[in-house]
Amino acid sequence: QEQSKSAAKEEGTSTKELKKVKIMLDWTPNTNHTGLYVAKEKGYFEEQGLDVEIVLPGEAGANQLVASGQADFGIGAQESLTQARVQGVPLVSIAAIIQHNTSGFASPKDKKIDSPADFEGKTYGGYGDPVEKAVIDSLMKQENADVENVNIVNMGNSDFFTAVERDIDFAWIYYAWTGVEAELRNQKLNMVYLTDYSEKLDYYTPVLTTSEDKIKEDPDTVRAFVTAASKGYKYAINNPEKSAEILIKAVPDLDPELVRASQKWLSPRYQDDAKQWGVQKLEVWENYASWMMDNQLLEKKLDAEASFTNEFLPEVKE
Amino acid sequence: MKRWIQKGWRPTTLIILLLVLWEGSSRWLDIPAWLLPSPSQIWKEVLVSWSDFQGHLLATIRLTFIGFICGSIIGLGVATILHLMPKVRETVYPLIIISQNIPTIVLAPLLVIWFGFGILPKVIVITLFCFFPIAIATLDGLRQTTDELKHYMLMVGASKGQIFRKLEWPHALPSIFSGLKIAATYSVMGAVISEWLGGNHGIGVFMTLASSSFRTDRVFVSILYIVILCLLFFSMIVTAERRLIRWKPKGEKR
Amino acid sequence: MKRWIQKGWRPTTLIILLLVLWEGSSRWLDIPAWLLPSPSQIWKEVLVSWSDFQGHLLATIRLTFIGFICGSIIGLGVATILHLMPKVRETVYPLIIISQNIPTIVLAPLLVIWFGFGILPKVIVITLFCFFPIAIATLDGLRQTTDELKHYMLMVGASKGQIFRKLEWPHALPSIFSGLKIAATYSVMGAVISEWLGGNHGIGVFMTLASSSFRTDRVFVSILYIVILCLLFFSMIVTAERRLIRWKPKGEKR
Amino acid sequence: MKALEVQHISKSFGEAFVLNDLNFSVKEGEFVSILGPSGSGKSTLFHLIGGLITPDGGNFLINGENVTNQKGKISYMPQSPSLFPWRTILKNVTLAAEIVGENKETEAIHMLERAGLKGYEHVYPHQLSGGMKQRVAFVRSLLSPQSIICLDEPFSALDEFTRLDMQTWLMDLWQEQQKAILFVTHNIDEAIFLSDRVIVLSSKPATVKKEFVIPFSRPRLPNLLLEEKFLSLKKQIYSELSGSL
Amino acid sequence: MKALEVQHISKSFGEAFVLNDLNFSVKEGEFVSILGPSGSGKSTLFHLIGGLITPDGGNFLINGENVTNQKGKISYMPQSPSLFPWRTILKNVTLAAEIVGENKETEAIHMLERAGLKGYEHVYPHQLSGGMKQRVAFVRSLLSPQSIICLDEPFSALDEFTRLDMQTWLMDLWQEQQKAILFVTHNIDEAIFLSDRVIVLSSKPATVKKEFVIPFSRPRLPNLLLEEKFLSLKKQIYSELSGSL
Ligand SMILES: Nc1ncnc2c1ncn2[C@@H]1O[C@H](COP(=O)(O)OP(=O)(O)OP(=O)(O)O)[C@@H](O)[C@H]1O
Ligand SMILES: Nc1ncnc2c1ncn2[C@@H]1O[C@H](COP(=O)(O)OP(=O)(O)OP(=O)(O)O)[C@@H](O)[C@H]1O
Ligand SMILES: [Mg+2]
Ligand SMILES: [Mg+2]
Repeated sequence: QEQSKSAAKEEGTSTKELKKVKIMLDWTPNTNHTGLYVAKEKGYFEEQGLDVEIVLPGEAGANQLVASGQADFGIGAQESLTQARVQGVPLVSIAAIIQHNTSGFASPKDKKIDSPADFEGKTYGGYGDPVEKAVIDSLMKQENADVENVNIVNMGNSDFFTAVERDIDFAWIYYAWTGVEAELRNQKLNMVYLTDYSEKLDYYTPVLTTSEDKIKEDPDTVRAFVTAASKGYKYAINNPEKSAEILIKAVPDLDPELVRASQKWLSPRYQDDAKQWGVQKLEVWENYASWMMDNQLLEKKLDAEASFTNEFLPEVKE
Repeated sequence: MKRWIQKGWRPTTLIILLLVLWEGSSRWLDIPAWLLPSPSQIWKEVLVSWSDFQGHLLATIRLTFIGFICGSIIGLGVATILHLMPKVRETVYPLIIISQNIPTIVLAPLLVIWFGFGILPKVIVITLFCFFPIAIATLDGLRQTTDELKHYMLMVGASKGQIFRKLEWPHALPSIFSGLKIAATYSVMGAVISEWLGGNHGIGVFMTLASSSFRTDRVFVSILYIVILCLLFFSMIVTAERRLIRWKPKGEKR
Repeated sequence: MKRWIQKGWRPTTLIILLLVLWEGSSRWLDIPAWLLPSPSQIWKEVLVSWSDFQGHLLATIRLTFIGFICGSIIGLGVATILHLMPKVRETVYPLIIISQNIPTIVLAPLLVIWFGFGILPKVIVITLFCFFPIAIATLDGLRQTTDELKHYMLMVGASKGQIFRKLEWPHALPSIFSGLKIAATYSVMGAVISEWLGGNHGIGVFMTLASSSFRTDRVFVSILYIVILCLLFFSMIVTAERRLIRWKPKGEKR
Repeated sequence: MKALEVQHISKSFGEAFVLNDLNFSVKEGEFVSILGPSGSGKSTLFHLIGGLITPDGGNFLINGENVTNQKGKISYMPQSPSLFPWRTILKNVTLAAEIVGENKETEAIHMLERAGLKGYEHVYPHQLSGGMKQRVAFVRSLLSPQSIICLDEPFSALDEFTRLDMQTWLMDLWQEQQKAILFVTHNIDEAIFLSDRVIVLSSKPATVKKEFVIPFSRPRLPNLLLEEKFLSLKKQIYSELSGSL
Repeated sequence: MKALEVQHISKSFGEAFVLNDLNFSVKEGEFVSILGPSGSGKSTLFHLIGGLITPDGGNFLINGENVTNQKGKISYMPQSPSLFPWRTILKNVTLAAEIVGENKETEAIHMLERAGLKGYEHVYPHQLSGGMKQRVAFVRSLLSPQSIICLDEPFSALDEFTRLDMQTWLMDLWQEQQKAILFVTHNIDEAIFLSDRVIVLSSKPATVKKEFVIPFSRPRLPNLLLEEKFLSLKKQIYSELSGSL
């Protein structure tokens, strides 16, 4: 493996100059990003003539830097992209990393929150965004419960585990990371997934992003990038263990156990029921935007068609 | 008032100039609003968001005050104790420095677990922010007493407490105010950061929300208020300083 | 060395005591390691992670030094200019305060966009952190000159520059060091925060990674190094102070 | 009983040997002056009596009680005025009394007037001339309640008239209150004119070189200074001092 | 040409009227003393000449040039020693020369020795006695290069012998260098003994009350102080001064 990689590298450098490209993550590296690390490690990017640098976001945040061209690509999410585009930030989603929304409301088992109706009388810990209330409301409406009976508390930067130790009954998490961590800790969780209760809330999170300018001026690079990333994710789908090790090797400061467990959980969910990794559907974009409009969370209507594109994904070989 | 105009016109002019420059370059260079909104856009948003903003502003003002006052009292208290008890000083000085090196991301969960999501953990965060410059500046000020006067006090049998109250403290006042000024400057940002610990009101909350929904104009509105608050606060300290240190020879003013 | 033992045993004892207490209460109260690991767990992790950590540590040390030195030079320079030119002082003083009230979340993207991902934006962030306490303390120190000596200097025709170099500056040294101490304390945390601007090395990066993968023990390892760095740094400043301010009467030490 | 006994006091600063086995005493209600070359150790002696610094050897007794290293046992006027710049003149003057918990404001106002400082009660020290500051320090020492007053060159910055005036005042107060006074001066006339006894110190290290008992009866009038006996005593002291250098 | 002309100088501090139409002059190479009650405005006059404060009216000319409000035109010794605590004695003494860009270290060492401060070159001011500090300030003023020297009570903290020694030294230097000297003192003997002319100031506000030309030839010897002419002059000045109060 090592040899093949270095061979690929030499080949790449000898044949033509690699194009330097930056991708900025949305958060610290985690299993959402495995495909990128695989593509880098396995030389898929080099095959495409790219020299990719994976940049950690820090305080600067990926979206603005991608939109302004400082980073060529980034990781984003449909929710933030929707708001960003409405505010005029020229970001475009070029691939859905995970087909379905894996987030949901988690609570320790002993809180006995099995469905949205049980939210009543409980305390929710969030970060103060009105979207949260709307989401909870949407779920609870399905079971004729009232969001006004939920005590919503802003828990700021506190993480899930801290919060539920103190005052908070349930919080919104990504199962692939926080939920898996709970498993590792033998903390039994109840999960109320968004997708189980609302079609409209099955949005894409996370997604690969780039700027409108990039697509216009350098579509080849975008295509190359997406092709390599797609190959990386395919590898991760087929080889959860190996790809987990690749991520651990690339970012040794992560907790390896968590990465392995999380990867195992997440690998089958990258593509899920789609016919190809990364494809996005117009209705998903429209659904979420209209849901936001319905809840007065959006000032303007979103041009859903301009928000994403599937055109850079490799042709599906049936 | 007249005095204010006399002193205030220079900085005001400069700031207006900078704003004009900013506005101009915003328009000329076509900087997108989501990256760096122009002053006029910010101003528009100030007017629009005022009714929403009020509550946040008041919450932050309250927090800033409480935090700054706690921080000052603790800073001055710590400096006093450490000054009067040199052995205690030697012992806990490193701890004080350590206290400034615990990042909020670590402190926050601990504070939340111990004290919940109320105002207390926030006040603790601001206090931690503010007390340090005050304590260090005061300690250094207290050590600088003129020997001549100290000797006199010792000779006439003044107690340690009397020397402290009648000599070292008034002598250290300029240093103390130096520390207070630094702390006052930090206190508003301290309050904003502490609001990230949780809570439903405050400029900090408003700002994170604005930032996560790409309302850069609103982020800058927050900054505008932070800056105004801070300047007000700072000038209050300067005024207090001027009131308290009246005996200074006029010559200084040249 | 002997001197160090004499001065150092008190704080060392206290810290050991606190660690023992922490260890004890960790075990007794069964505090979960993901919330607050015990000192022994942290120590184990120190040993385990050392090889990974080295690179991060060096990066942060380098950044801290560069940042602190830039911050000090700018702080002292600003104070000097503002002191020597009262009109400039009046004009830009508010801007200096404003500079302390721009939150990193706003500054960070702008800095990265303007200056890229290199070391420059980070150094700017640390400098912004450090220069302020130095500038304020120095300015206040420069204003406190003994009148008697100032009058003498004026009478014998010393120029403004001479008064500054030969009187005001040496007189302000204690205040300057006060500012340097405060800045030194902030510089390491400043470097850590600046690393959150992006980049792949540094204690700050290590810490966020650790924190987001729930490795609290590693977060505390980072803090341990931050604290040690900061204490080293601080004591370097104190040593420099002691070297430079040698003329002080011995009596002060009582 | 003796108001002050100085017993075998020695002191060096590093290698500089300043005081060597100093021995003398001041009786109750006695006025004793100390004369000695500049830098001989007069101020140092005061600092030792006051407990500011520790003697290498020897003891001080005040009214029979051993007060070596004890502070606050004397009324003290330092050689430099040492006024507190942030206190008004009145507040400066009442400081010593304040420290022992007394309120002497009315007395202070009265005494400031006597010292020629009427109208300056509420100004700050930096607004005074050198001689005025010295008088403020003088008044301050007079307002502290201890039974022995140590004055370190109290009138050196005063013109002859003001000095004479202050001397007369000091005499009056002394005769009224019967406190013991230890008085450092460089002015031989002044020493003789005011004192019951004059102690001449030698230099490097200082010891008591000679004691002169001043035989003139009191009250003494200014024309005493021109009398033959006065002048001959002055000459004796002068030559004794010249040997000290 | 006059080394210094003081023309119609007036000054008040707020409501305190301190100097009123002061007029006198100092010739080249002349030694002029100023006598006046404490607080009359002698130090203020020096501050005015030195340009530290601005007169309400009037002018100063040095060698015919108008120097009102100009600084650095005089060698100056302030009434309080004003030494820099962080400079060694040697560094303190060379300060005035340093300011005009001269290096006078060897000369300074020599002069410190002459002032009886040998061995103290490298100690700090707080280790000196009051009289020693005063001598350091004196040496410092002697080392600055201006053509007129203003001394504000330079010997007030010195014992009679050291004072006499310093006076003799000052005389020697003065005769050597032919600088003009303006000398404030409270000691009438000293004023007469040293000066070509003595100016007596009145008080509140100060004006020139009387000028005495001192007729004694030079070099003057210490026994001059006991001569009849000297004593009668002293009496005259004394009574003039007593009227000033
Ligand atoms: N803190 C000190 N450190 C070192 N030496 C000192 C200190 N204080 C005083 N001395 C030395 O002790 C000697 C006596 O000083 P002191 O002030 O007692 O003299 P003095 O008799 O009061 O002289 P003067 O009449 O000039 O005031 C001097 O030689 C001085 O240098
Ligand atoms: N900065 C000032 N503010 C107000 N008044 C002042 C100031 N400086 C001096 N004075 C006043 O001016 C008068 C003269 O002061 P000055 O110092 O010139 O006296 P002097 O003749 O030198 O007295 P001495 O012999 O006591 O030194 C005094 O009454 C003093 O109160
Ligand atoms: Mg003395
Ligand atoms: Mg004077």
